[in-house]
Amino acid sequence: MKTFFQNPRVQRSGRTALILLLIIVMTGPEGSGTQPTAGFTGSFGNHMSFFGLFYPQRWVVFLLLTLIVVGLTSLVKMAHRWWIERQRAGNNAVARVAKTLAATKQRARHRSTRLSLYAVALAFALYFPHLVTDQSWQTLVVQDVLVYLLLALGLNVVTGFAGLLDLGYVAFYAIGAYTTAWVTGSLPTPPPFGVHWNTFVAIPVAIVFAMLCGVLLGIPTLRLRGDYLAIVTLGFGEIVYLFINNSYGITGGSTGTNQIPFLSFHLGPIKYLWGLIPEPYYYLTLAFVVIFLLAFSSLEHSRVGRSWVAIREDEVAAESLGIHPLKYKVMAFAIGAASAGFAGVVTASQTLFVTPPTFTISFSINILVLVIFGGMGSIFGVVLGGLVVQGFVAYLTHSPPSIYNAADLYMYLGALLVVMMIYRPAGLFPSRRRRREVSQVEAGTAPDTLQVEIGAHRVQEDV
Amino acid sequence: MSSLIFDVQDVTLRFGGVVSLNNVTLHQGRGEILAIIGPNGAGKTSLFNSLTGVYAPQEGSIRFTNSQGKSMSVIGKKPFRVSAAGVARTFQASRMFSAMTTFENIKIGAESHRGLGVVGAMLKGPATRRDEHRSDKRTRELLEFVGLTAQANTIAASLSYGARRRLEIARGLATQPEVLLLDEPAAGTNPAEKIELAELIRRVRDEMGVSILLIEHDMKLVMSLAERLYVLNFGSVIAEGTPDEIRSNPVVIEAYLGSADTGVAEETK
Amino acid sequence: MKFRLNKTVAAVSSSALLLMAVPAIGFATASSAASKPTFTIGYEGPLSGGNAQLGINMKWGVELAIQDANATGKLPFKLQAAWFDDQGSSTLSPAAAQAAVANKSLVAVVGPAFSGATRSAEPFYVAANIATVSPSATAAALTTGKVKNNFMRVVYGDDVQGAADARFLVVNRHNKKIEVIGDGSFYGAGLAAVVAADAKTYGAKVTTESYPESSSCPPGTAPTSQYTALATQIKTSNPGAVFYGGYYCDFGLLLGALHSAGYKGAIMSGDGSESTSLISGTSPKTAANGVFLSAAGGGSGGNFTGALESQFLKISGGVTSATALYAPQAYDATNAIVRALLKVSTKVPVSKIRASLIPALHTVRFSGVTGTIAFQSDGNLAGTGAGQIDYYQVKNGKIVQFGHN
Amino acid sequence: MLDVSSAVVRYGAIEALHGISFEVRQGEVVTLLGANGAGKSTTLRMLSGLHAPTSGTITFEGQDVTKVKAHMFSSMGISHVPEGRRIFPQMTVQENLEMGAFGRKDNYDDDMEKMFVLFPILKERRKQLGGNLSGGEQQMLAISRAMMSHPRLLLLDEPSMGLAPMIIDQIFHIIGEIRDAGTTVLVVEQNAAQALRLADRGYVMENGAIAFSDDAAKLLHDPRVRAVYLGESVD
Amino acid sequence: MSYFSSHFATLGHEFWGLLVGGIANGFIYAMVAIGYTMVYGVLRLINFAHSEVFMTGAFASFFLLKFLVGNSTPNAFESVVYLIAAVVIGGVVGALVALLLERVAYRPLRRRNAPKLAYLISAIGASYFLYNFVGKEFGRINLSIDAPYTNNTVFTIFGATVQTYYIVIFFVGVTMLVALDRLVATSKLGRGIRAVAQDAETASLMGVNIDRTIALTFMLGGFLGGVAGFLYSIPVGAVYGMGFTPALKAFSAAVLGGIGNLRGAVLGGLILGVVESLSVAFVSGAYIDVVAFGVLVLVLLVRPTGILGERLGRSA
Repeated sequence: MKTFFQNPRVQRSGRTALILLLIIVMTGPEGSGTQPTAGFTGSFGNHMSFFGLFYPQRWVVFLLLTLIVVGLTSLVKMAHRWWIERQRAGNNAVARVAKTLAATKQRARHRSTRLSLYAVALAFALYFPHLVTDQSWQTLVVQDVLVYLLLALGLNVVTGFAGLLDLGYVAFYAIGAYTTAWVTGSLPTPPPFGVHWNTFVAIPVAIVFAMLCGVLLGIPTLRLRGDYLAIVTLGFGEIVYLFINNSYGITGGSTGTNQIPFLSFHLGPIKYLWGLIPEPYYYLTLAFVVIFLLAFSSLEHSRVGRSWVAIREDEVAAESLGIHPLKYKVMAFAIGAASAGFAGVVTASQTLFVTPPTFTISFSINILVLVIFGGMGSIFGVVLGGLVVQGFVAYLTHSPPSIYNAADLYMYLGALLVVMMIYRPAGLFPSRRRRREVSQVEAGTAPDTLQVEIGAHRVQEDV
Repeated sequence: MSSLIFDVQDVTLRFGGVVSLNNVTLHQGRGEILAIIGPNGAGKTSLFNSLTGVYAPQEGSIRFTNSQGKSMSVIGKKPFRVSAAGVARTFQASRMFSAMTTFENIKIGAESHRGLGVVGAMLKGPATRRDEHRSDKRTRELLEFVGLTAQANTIAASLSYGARRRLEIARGLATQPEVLLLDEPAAGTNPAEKIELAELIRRVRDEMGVSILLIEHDMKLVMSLAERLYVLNFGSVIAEGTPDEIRSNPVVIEAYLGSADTGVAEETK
Repeated sequence: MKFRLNKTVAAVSSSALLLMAVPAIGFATASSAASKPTFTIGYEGPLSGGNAQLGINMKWGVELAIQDANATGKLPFKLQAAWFDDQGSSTLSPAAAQAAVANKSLVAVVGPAFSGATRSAEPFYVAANIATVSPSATAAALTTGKVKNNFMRVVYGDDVQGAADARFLVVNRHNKKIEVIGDGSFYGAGLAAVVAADAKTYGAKVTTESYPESSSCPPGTAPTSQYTALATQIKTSNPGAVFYGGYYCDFGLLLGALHSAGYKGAIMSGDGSESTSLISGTSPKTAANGVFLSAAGGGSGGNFTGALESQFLKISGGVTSATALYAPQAYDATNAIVRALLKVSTKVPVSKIRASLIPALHTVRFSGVTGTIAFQSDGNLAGTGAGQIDYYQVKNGKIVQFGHN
Repeated sequence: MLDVSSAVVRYGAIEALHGISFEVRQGEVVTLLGANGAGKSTTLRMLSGLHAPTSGTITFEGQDVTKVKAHMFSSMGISHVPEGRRIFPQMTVQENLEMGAFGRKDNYDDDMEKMFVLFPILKERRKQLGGNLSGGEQQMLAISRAMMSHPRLLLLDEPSMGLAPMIIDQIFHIIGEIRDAGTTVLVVEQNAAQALRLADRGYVMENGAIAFSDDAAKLLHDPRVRAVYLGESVD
Repeated sequence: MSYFSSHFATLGHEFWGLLVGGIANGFIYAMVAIGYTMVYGVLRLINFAHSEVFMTGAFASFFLLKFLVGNSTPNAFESVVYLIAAVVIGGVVGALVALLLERVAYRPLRRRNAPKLAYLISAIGASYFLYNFVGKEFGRINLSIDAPYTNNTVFTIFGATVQTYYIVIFFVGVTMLVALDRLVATSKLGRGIRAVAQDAETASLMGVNIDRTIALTFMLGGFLGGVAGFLYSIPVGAVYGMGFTPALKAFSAAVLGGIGNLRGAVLGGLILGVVESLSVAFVSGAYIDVVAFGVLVLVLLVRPTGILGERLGRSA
């Protein structure tokens, strides 16, 4: 009997069955306080449309899906085998197609091809508002995609480039948003010089302020490594949250403020008000996304970027070459904070409202998921990951509530993180360098620099 | 100038109750190839770490004097400051940035002493470009010098042991040091590579005027390369002298071959 | 090969998600082809999350009212509803409001349900000239000092409720020392402030404490332990009564902590806590026994009766209107909008209808299920001061009426 | 007793052992010599399952142990005294010894007493923490800890490292006693002369391969050995 | 000035009450902190998902007590039986969830020798998955726990009343902590755990099965965490997000006492519980969490090895 369970095929099928059950329950109906088992029973017993064809019980749908997927994959596999055999046999047509494919792949690496790809993407982004007729979608794209993208780009500098896991990243976002509220005179604290400034003024102020906080936080904490840094930043994020939540006299406390004005532009005869129509917000934010994107990508391929990589890979060696690790780490913090600060301005000036619950730890995790999903350290990966994950999230969140519960978001994101770490720890589109690093650590040929170290360097006597 | 480049006086380094270096005094002349030998656990790497600011010995003084005659105390300085002053090093188990290419590894060394230049880096201004060109040029020169030009775009982790050692030397040299500390450069290399390595180290001194301080177990290499040696045992200097003096020093033989081993030493003499 | 089956799982799960999304597309593009123009009445409130039940109650009320209105067949237009879920959260409500504003056939909104959510959504409704009639947002500050307010409500504001609660605790129940705790939310802190001020005028010794609501109701994290320490402090300072301005989620936590600490005095909270979920969320359930609650019942605090109730039961799936808190209020709020719509010209673009609805609503006066519905210029239910506040008490795990002011 | 044939060990992309073969016979002391980085420790780690070979086979007492996991070795009769002693620093001497007998289900009090006879100093230090012992005491503890599992083959990695000459003599003396009591010993040593005088046979490793091997007595006088240690040229 | 003096005046009155409450909370923190400290000891890893072990323990006992107690009022004997049953089920479920975590979120990474960062991210993911999953299945509002006992004042000390609840926490806490301490100090399993904590590789040379030992370590920590979850939930009920804050505080406690050090975790837990409780009198109660996180940040920055220092795998 024991040998039956030890059979790898049985084990694999068992594992798959368990995961399938989990998925059925995960996507099933909600339980409730009064009927805690309703979620489980409903997950199997309820009915569900199968592509509109018929309406069986949910588990039947999943079973059918599994069969279809297994069937399709084996078909694809057969085709693939056939393809390879034909290619090997030298079949002309097939070989030609294969060659073209390989060449395209090669060309994608080429600079000009990449640039034209980016141009197409940008053109699409510029045209996007005309594709969606429902204006609320533009709002959502700004608030649920572009803002997240800005944040992910910033966190990518901290976590991807410099290798520092920052779980309190949301704090800088909060600082940006609250600075906007402060500068425009919407907080109990009087605005600077008693003037209710134009919201545009908030952009530089918020960025500078966030960077300053990044430096102030970074200098003491960045001596810590790995898990400890993560926990301290998490603590910092919570403290910022609790502060803004409780300081009624300063931040308005847990009720926040709803007095922030729309963005507006008064320069002599030119006047423009960013009002209810979300399109201008979309373009403004898009412009900043592109600016940050360009700036960060040249940063990555600069001396600064290389120094980060050096510190990330081997801090001791980097220091022995004359690189000041703390300085570079603090800088990564400050740069990451800048983009979060700006994202805060966008959010505050578009929702006209800031309130503490936006700035909980979950938000940091959400951003982290984007960075990790796409591929830490790879700007392309982060943008693509951000668009895919956040686009899907935005779509589901704002679909009618009967279909998807927004509260389940973190269940899916959490599962995604675990699955990613097991199968694709470097992300879906990692930078080549990051992928190498991960595989080298795993092979034991490179030190794991994120190894937890408490306090100062552990003594390593020469052997 | 016959000045000393390193002047180490009575250095004692302790970890908790363990004495790792005990009253070590040594000095290195400018342009000298100096070696430190000793059995495992004798404190050689601790000495290197003290010389480069990784450890701060509790007692004694370590002074480094550059070619302009500017002298500084190393103890209490951070490694990056020591590096900026003109001290470069390699590590026992070579510590390249293993996910980077050979070229990138060296380039990091070549540009590490410049300022931050974040804004410039983001904007890619002309000054930044000029800088990049300069670093690239220097990197190419060094690749040529250590003979790694062909492997410029190879990932460091897939280099052979010998090539890694040369890469580490080039990376150290890229920081434009006055003294290069080599921690067991020959470990894991094959005899042919050892010969090339010795040649390279000599060229570093002769052509670049960089002093060499060397830890090495391969006695053949040490004896042929070093002009003077210090022998460390249990954290103390037990002998000092030229290779020939060291080879015939009974204290050294005892440290290496064991107390009851005088017989062997005599027999083979 | 090794991970083949698990890849299968990944594929299945993603296709399952897609399957879930398919009906969404269908929903979004649904349109009716009636000859009469179709107008949308929006509802903004919590349809998911911890406060979903309250929101769903109101949704039923709105559904019932629209069904009724369409069924008369006398309307020159057809009505439909659109649901905007804000989870009762002030963070999510701007997006919900923006989505409502963007709906091209939407003329007015029932809701938002919660005061905090109302506050953060209002700038958008104001900018778009949309009238909002809330069945339940009672925060005093939403109406204070406003003229021709686009926001109106069919319940009495917290100033009325707070005054009644203070009178109840001090005058009726003879408590001389009262600790008033606000949850820091727009609604809870406001109510607590009114109670504290009024209790002082009745001569009680009042201490106040502000405790930010933990986010255990809406999704997020729950810093729940804080009540243990607060409860210990209350137990030692031993006031005759504790008043809590906030929602049932946190109030339940406070009750559990007070029970564990051994506090024996009177405890009271307002309409935000008046929910059966309070009892199921208080540990142990017995800790909720004896607690007083208050709620603004409107005019007579009526429920649906007769045919209306049986229709309602169909919509709600068997939940009676007496249990479905705020469903009658939502019904009345929707009807107020329908009546106003009948007063204005609907042959003009929707943006004009929106704007004309606000003054029209201020002239509406009718006898609804919960009492007479008419609005003052500031948006409050007409006749403030005469409003009836119902008192309840938890007895043996049930909320029972205790009396009224 | 132990037979290694063309074993290859890799660390990621790097091959640390390039197919080494050697054997250890019942009752003898065999020593592995070589410079730092030659692959001696890696060989021992391979023999106790800490680093599985990517190819080649290891046979112990006729049983294929190539793929056996590290924690199984002690109960199979192979004990490994790792490089640098690796005493459990926060456990007392007695607890360390008990750890040595971790895999045993029978009573091992007698064995502990035997160890105390072999190393009387350990008895004195019985209640002290392992981390507070001197280097020599730690080495003794490490050896007796390994002996607690009744090994038939004892692997010793640099037992003399960092120890004073007097202590080294003592340690080697005890290794001799252990051999005399019937345990086969494979010892990796920097201290070539001392090791060779104790051993029956020796293998000299260079760059992850076995360069040459011979009877210990002959190796002791082999100029190639001397070249490795004192850099004398071999002519 | 006047702010503090007025608070001092009330403190005398409230001190003992707050102290009792603080110690009770402290025991809960200590039990959770043990889980962090043990896993840290063997893996050098902060088990971020430990908060969910805590939460599931509470849910397990919620369902058990719902079944056992229901609407009845248990007598003294029943109280004890129910209590023990709830403790056991909370602990067992906690241990199982911890084991599951180890198998799903950690072991695949350990097999691959993945970078530490991957572990941490995987743990965060597991934590978010678990608590939202529970939220989805059991609703996102507090579920009332049917208390297995009637909460009365048992005795009074310096004017502070000590309730049944506190007595329960005290007894369960002390029993658990002492039992664990003895287990780790004297049993063979404990020796294996300590050996793995001090030097995993050498431990495996001694015949310790590292995989099994790590799994058991997770389970032991999980057991205590689950029991703590039950105790904690008695006055607050069970709710999906209940783990986050207390677990973060427990982690602070572990760091405060010296992570990796079992007794340090207990000491840290008690100190944190008391400090936090007393801070209600000094600082506004609203800032109580800031106190805890402030302690965490300060300890890590000033003395990262904690009060008792990092004595990994040390039994005593």
